[in-house]
Amino acid sequence: MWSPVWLIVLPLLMAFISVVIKKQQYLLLNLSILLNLAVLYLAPQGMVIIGGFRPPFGISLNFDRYAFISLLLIQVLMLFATFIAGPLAKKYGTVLLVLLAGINGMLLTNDLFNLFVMIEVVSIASFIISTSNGKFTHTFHYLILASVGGVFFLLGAVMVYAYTGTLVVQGLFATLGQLPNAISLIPMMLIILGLAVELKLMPVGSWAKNIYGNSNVLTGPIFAAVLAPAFGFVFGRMMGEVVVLNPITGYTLLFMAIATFVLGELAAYRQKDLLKTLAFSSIAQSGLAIILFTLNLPFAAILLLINNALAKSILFWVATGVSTAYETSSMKGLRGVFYNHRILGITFSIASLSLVGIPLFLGFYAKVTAVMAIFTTGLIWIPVVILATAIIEGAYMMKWLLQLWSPAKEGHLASTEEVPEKREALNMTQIVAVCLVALILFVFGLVPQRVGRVLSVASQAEISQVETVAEGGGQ
Amino acid sequence: MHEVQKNDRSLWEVVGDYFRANSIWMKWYCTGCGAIEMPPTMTSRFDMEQLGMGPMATPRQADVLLITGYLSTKTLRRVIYSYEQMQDPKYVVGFGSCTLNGGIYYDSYATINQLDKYLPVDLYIAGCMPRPEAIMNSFGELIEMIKKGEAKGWKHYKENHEWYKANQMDSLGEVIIHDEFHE
Amino acid sequence: MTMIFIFLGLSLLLSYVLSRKQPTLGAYFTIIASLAGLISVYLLRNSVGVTESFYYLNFQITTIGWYFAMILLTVYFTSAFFNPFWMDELIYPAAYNSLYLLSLVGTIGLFFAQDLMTLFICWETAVWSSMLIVQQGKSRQAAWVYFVISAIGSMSTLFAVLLTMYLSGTSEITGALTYFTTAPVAGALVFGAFILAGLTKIGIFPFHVWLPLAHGSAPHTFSPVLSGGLVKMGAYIAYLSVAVFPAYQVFGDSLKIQGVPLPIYGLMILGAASIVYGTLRAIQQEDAKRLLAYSSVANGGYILIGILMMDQMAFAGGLMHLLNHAVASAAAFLAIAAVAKRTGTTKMSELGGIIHRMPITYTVYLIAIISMAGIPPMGGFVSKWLIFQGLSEKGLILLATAAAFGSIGSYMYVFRPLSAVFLGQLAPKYEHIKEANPVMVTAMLILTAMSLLLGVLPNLVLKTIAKIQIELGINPIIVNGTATLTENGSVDMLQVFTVFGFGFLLILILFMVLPKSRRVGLMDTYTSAEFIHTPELLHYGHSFYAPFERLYEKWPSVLPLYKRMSMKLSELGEWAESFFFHPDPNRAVLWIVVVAIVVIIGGAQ
Amino acid sequence: MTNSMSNWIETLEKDLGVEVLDSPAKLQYFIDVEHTNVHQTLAYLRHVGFTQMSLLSCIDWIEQGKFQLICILMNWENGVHMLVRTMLDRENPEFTTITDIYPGAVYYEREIHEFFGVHFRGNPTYQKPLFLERWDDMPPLRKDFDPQAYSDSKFPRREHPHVFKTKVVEVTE
Amino acid sequence: MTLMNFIYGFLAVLGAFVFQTSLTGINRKVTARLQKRRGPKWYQQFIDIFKAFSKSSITHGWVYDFGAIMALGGIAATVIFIPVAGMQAFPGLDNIFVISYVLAVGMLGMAMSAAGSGNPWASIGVSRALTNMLAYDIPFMVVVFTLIYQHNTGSVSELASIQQGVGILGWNFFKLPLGGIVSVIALFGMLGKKPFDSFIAPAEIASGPMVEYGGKQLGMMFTLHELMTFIEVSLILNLFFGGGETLLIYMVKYAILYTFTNIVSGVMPRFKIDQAVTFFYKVPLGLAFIQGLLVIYLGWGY
Repeated sequence: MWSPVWLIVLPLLMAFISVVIKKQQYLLLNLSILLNLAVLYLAPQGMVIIGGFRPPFGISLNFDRYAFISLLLIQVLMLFATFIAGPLAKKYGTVLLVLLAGINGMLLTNDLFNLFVMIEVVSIASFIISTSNGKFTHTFHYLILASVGGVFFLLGAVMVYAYTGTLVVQGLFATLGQLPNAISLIPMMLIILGLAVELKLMPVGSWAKNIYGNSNVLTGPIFAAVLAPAFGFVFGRMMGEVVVLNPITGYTLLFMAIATFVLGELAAYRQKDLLKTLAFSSIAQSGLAIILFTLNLPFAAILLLINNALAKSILFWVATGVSTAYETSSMKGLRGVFYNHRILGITFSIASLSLVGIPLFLGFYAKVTAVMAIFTTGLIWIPVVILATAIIEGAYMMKWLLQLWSPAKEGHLASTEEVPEKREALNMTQIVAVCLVALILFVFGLVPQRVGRVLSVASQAEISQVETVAEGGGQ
Repeated sequence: MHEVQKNDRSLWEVVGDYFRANSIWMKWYCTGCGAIEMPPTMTSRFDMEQLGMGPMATPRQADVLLITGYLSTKTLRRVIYSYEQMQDPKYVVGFGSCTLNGGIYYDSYATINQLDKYLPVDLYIAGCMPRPEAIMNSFGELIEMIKKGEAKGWKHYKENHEWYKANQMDSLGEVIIHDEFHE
Repeated sequence: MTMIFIFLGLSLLLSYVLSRKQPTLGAYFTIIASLAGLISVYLLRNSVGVTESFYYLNFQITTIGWYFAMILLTVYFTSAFFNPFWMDELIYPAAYNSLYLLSLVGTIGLFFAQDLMTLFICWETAVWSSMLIVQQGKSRQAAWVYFVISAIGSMSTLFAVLLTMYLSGTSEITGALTYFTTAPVAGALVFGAFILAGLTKIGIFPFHVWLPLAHGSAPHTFSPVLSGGLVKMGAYIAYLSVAVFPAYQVFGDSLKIQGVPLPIYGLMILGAASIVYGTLRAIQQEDAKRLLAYSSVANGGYILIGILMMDQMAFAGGLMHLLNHAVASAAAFLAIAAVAKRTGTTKMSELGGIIHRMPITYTVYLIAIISMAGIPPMGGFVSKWLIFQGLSEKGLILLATAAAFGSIGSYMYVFRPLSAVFLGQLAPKYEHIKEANPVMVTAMLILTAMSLLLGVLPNLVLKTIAKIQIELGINPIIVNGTATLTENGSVDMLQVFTVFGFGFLLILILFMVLPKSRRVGLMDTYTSAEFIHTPELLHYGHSFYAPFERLYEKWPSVLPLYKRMSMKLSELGEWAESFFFHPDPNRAVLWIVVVAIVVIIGGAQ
Repeated sequence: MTNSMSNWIETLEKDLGVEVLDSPAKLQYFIDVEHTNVHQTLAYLRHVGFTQMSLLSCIDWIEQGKFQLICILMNWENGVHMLVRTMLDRENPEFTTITDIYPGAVYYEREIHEFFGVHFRGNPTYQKPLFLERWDDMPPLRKDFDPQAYSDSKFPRREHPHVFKTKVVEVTE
Repeated sequence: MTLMNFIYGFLAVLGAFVFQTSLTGINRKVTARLQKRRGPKWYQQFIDIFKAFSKSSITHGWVYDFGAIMALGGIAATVIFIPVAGMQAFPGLDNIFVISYVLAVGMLGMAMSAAGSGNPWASIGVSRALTNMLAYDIPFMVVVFTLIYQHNTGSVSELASIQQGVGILGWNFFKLPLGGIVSVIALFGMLGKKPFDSFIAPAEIASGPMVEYGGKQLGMMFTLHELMTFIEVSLILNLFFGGGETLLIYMVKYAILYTFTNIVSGVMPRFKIDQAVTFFYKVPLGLAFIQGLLVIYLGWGY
């Protein structure tokens, strides 16, 4: 009865129903997410094979701890995202349901071709969502890149099938590893490049600047807090199960990821626009996650993804809410805006401090775990780069915090006269929802080891030695 | 005018007068052409320092105020101001005929004719200008006067303050000027 | 000890609640809370070695930690007296009060930290909480620079902490750091990363830029804490990295200069550079708070040199200078704050003659600067004397010269506010100001009394320092009654004080015997016989040392260098944005092709 | 006088419509103009290079019942001094300020008012005293002012013969 | 610390004052002879000081008086610390740093008092005096550090006694000639003799810090100047010229050293303050460093 299949089927079903009953799409959306949560809680873990065919012909789902954690995160964030987006989510209810189904499928599937299909479903849904701010050119750019990426992925999957005769994700790397280097090289590259578009990896992630940078209260959180971790988890799955890296692909990927991280932070550093800053910050953070996955350190990467998803969702909610209310997202226009929005300000501060990795918040634990894990690989220069870049990240986040809190001009004491007039950025229920997410982040920060213990089970067996070190690091 | 009684000095004052007589520091207000007679008096030809005399930078440190030449009303105001900043006992020496009776500026609309109406002059040195020899001699005279307690112009000024002030007011109108350049 | 943290944590929340109701009430509460902290930490003096865990934070009471914590608490406690009077100037008073206590918790935690992770967590807590306080002052830029420079330190500490934990397999400070005795190469790396944090926080030469900015524009009540307190966190890190970390063993093989390994000598040279640089820049400043901030840079140099020496005399001097400078600098900042409260400015050329209205504040400032300049009989003398003795005993002539320069130069810069703010002509607009509030005066007098006490009876503190030295296994400073003995000379401050008092008494009698002086007004002064009726014009406060300043006014400043660096980073970001993050998908496709070709060609080989 | 200089002078004469007079001094010329034409003359001269106003002064021609204002200009390009002179009525000495053309004239106008009593329309500060602190009589440089009388009234004079109190000192060296 | 110590201390102050004031008077005559004048009486300086005390005075507020008392008190206390021919009122307090810093109390007091008069000339003078101090003290301190390193003691009396008993070549002036020259140059700066007297320039800034002093405060300042001269000359004498085995030798050496500075300064023009700084940081500081390096690394002068 309680099968993880429901996670895909239910939203799709609801989507079809919602086409019929247009007025109730929002309700259906929330209903399906809640039901999904129930399914998640009740469904037994393990492989599920649908249709009775053996893989590769049937659809098989791999519902393990990894999938569980990622699905849980996605459902929760989706719930909050739709709830806070309110009216917009009502308008796009059907699309969001399709998106949810696609994401769940993506995270669950055990088949490369199915994965491709799900990715396309998710992509199309996200194109539609991204049009909600009316900037069609940006969506068009995104569409082109995502299509290219999709084609690459498909090609890669086809080649894998041609060489190995199987598309089952689990354990694919063992089969691929037996192939000669020159043969496995190209499908691996194609798969990674295919995912790279959605992961916002450096040369192909340029769409994110404008999609994130012009987001509204729906698109920003959906992209930064739902799509980004979802693809992050998919990438993690790929790295863990499928991708075989030889030195050249490995280092190219690592280099691209580091470049994404560093250049993304640098680009964020110079932004004078809040949403653009957050956009580049997202690009950079996904670069960091890719570094960790590439180095085969999934535990740290998962922690990072979770922290990033929670923090970014808060940041985007507050940022889009405030910038919509004040009709600007520039540093000058938003100066001192938190004076009248104390609660939003505090949640924003918690999220940004956590993002930067300041102690007492989850981000710190994530950063420490990441660095400690990288030490085990022996590449000591990577932590140096990461920490040096963290200075830049801290610098721009703090600049924003300072400007958003303080209404005063430079060189003068602040006075209440300069505070911008109070406008409603988010309504009371939305604020409560944002606070709940912030509370989750805060509580996670207070009990990092417990979070880590839960997550460490989620990471794969070969990562268990990393985990002990990371546990030590969290003392 | 109230005259100061002679020889009513205490022992302390007698001793003090001895020191004061042998160590006369001048505030030398270069009002006119007489100033040029001072450098020879101070340097090796006449060597004022053998009398224990020497120039000082400010009125606070000085004992004797030398008025070396004619005084315009503008200058007189500043001279009075400087004199009042000096520490008791203090002495005034007028140089040349300009301070005595106006000299060649007797009919100027801007120059006073008689210094002792405004400040208690202890000693005048006549001449236009007095030569260093005359200056040295009169310093010797001043020393004698101080020793004997005769140079008591500062007491005189104190006791006849109203009289001096009235004279100053008559000629100058106002000693401490308030105008746009001094506010 | 856990109770102290829980208590402070609760009082932090309570002060927030109180301040939301009535800001002044919350501010008064900070006094009580910090006093309670002070007393309870003082009572820990006999429980050295006790370890406690609170959640995943581990603490241990050590003599040095206790010493540092006492310094910090004294500064926090006395500065808290000023908080109530600034509440109406702040835009977030409740946040101020609670962050004030939070930064206190962070700093104390740092000093009592038993493991590296606790150390780092407390460090960061103190940094960001104080940064959020600084931004409530005049300048956001300042708070930002403060954060960024601190972040450089934080990240290098984090690197060092994690590497140490990874390599040594333990996180307990002493155990982890002594591991490097056997691994000198990694040890050098860790030492560099650690000491960088210390340098940034003390404000040593190339990293000093945040000090004048942050101290100069922080809320007036917080500047003393920054200068007298938080800077000392860096000194603690420097202490850890040279005393607990086996720096002299790790660099045992390197070239030695007068017995000091070259890397440590290099750091001392940085300390010397910051003495000279801080002194020269302090002489130039027009704003009293910025001047004192630069003086903190200079004094930081003394502390660093002293601690790095790790010997009998200079080390003791460095540790004592911590206390002396904390007390003196806090007192000086508070005195300036008291003046700023009454007059609304800290620019020296706009003030003048305040002594005639605020004599107690003047006295407080006077004693503070006497101590800061290292003139007996105040505390600063003893510590500087010890540093001088240590340096000249080892023959480190360059460092000694810098120390002498800073010492003589400090007469110049400390005298400047004394002359321009307190002495000189009183402007008519300040004719009716009053002496500082009794609450503020109390705080200032406590610090003044401490300065004097430290100067006359330095052995009260030197005993504790000797205990620390014994724990570290170096020759302790020898104290005998009231005398302080060193290898090349001794001094008995009580005797010096007595002789000074005797001389003063002698002259006082002479002065009293001589006839009484007549009181005249300030404007009745020698003006070359010109009539001047405007006191402001007769006040000499602007470009006080103009001829001297002209000698080095063209020298490059460090701040533009950082600005340029920041701009370069922005440019790099712009380049990245236009090159790699261009919205045109064609470019992205091009890049994909390039990457594909690289991978295929590279992989085919 | 070089040829070019005389040409230049001729041009000036033609443009101004007045005669440029030589003076005993080298490179120094006079122009006499009506007091109503002074401003346009000055404006023109400033335009042709007389950028510096060295002095504005006054002479009391008591027999003619006139005040003469003299404005000394200098041209830094060729070193020529030009003295622009004009006559004012002595009974009612009024003149329009030249501070619009030469702002530096403001203190000269104050001085001339102080010493001669000439009024300058358009200069708001010309009536303020400049040199003579607390002057209380007619302007002292007018020729009908009697300094002796003023001195007698203001500054007491020593009555002669005066017997000096101290002995006459023999000057010896 | 007994009563006798204090009596000795008082006598030391008195003796130093009488000795130095007479010497100043004599040197005024020497300067006069240098300028082909007859000059004042040898006790003229006493007359000047006592005359100043005998006059009336003014005050500009309590800090004006307090500063003057603190200045003279601090200087008098410093005199007590100075070892003269092995004699000391308070044995064991003659550490060179103590002396040079207690000296600073007096300077600070004087600066405070001067600035307290509210006169801008005084403030300018103080600013120049402090700049001058920064100029001359650094080369001198370098030499002092060298001495302490060499002899492993910071006590002035010990440093003096080390030089005694081996004849004139035992003096540090001959053992460390560069350092000796530096400290004699620094002595000019300390004493405010020409060419380093711009801080009391009478014609430019109306005698600088002294501008408002008259009467007893002026007398105190003169006394202070005498005592300060005594301290500074004694310091150089003890450090570089072997102090004195007996009081007489000490006094003779002292008189020669002081008269020497006076004669040299008698024929000198005056440096501007920034020129003085540049000079001190170029020549004497360089020499002092060379001396220091020679002693520390090559072991000269032992």
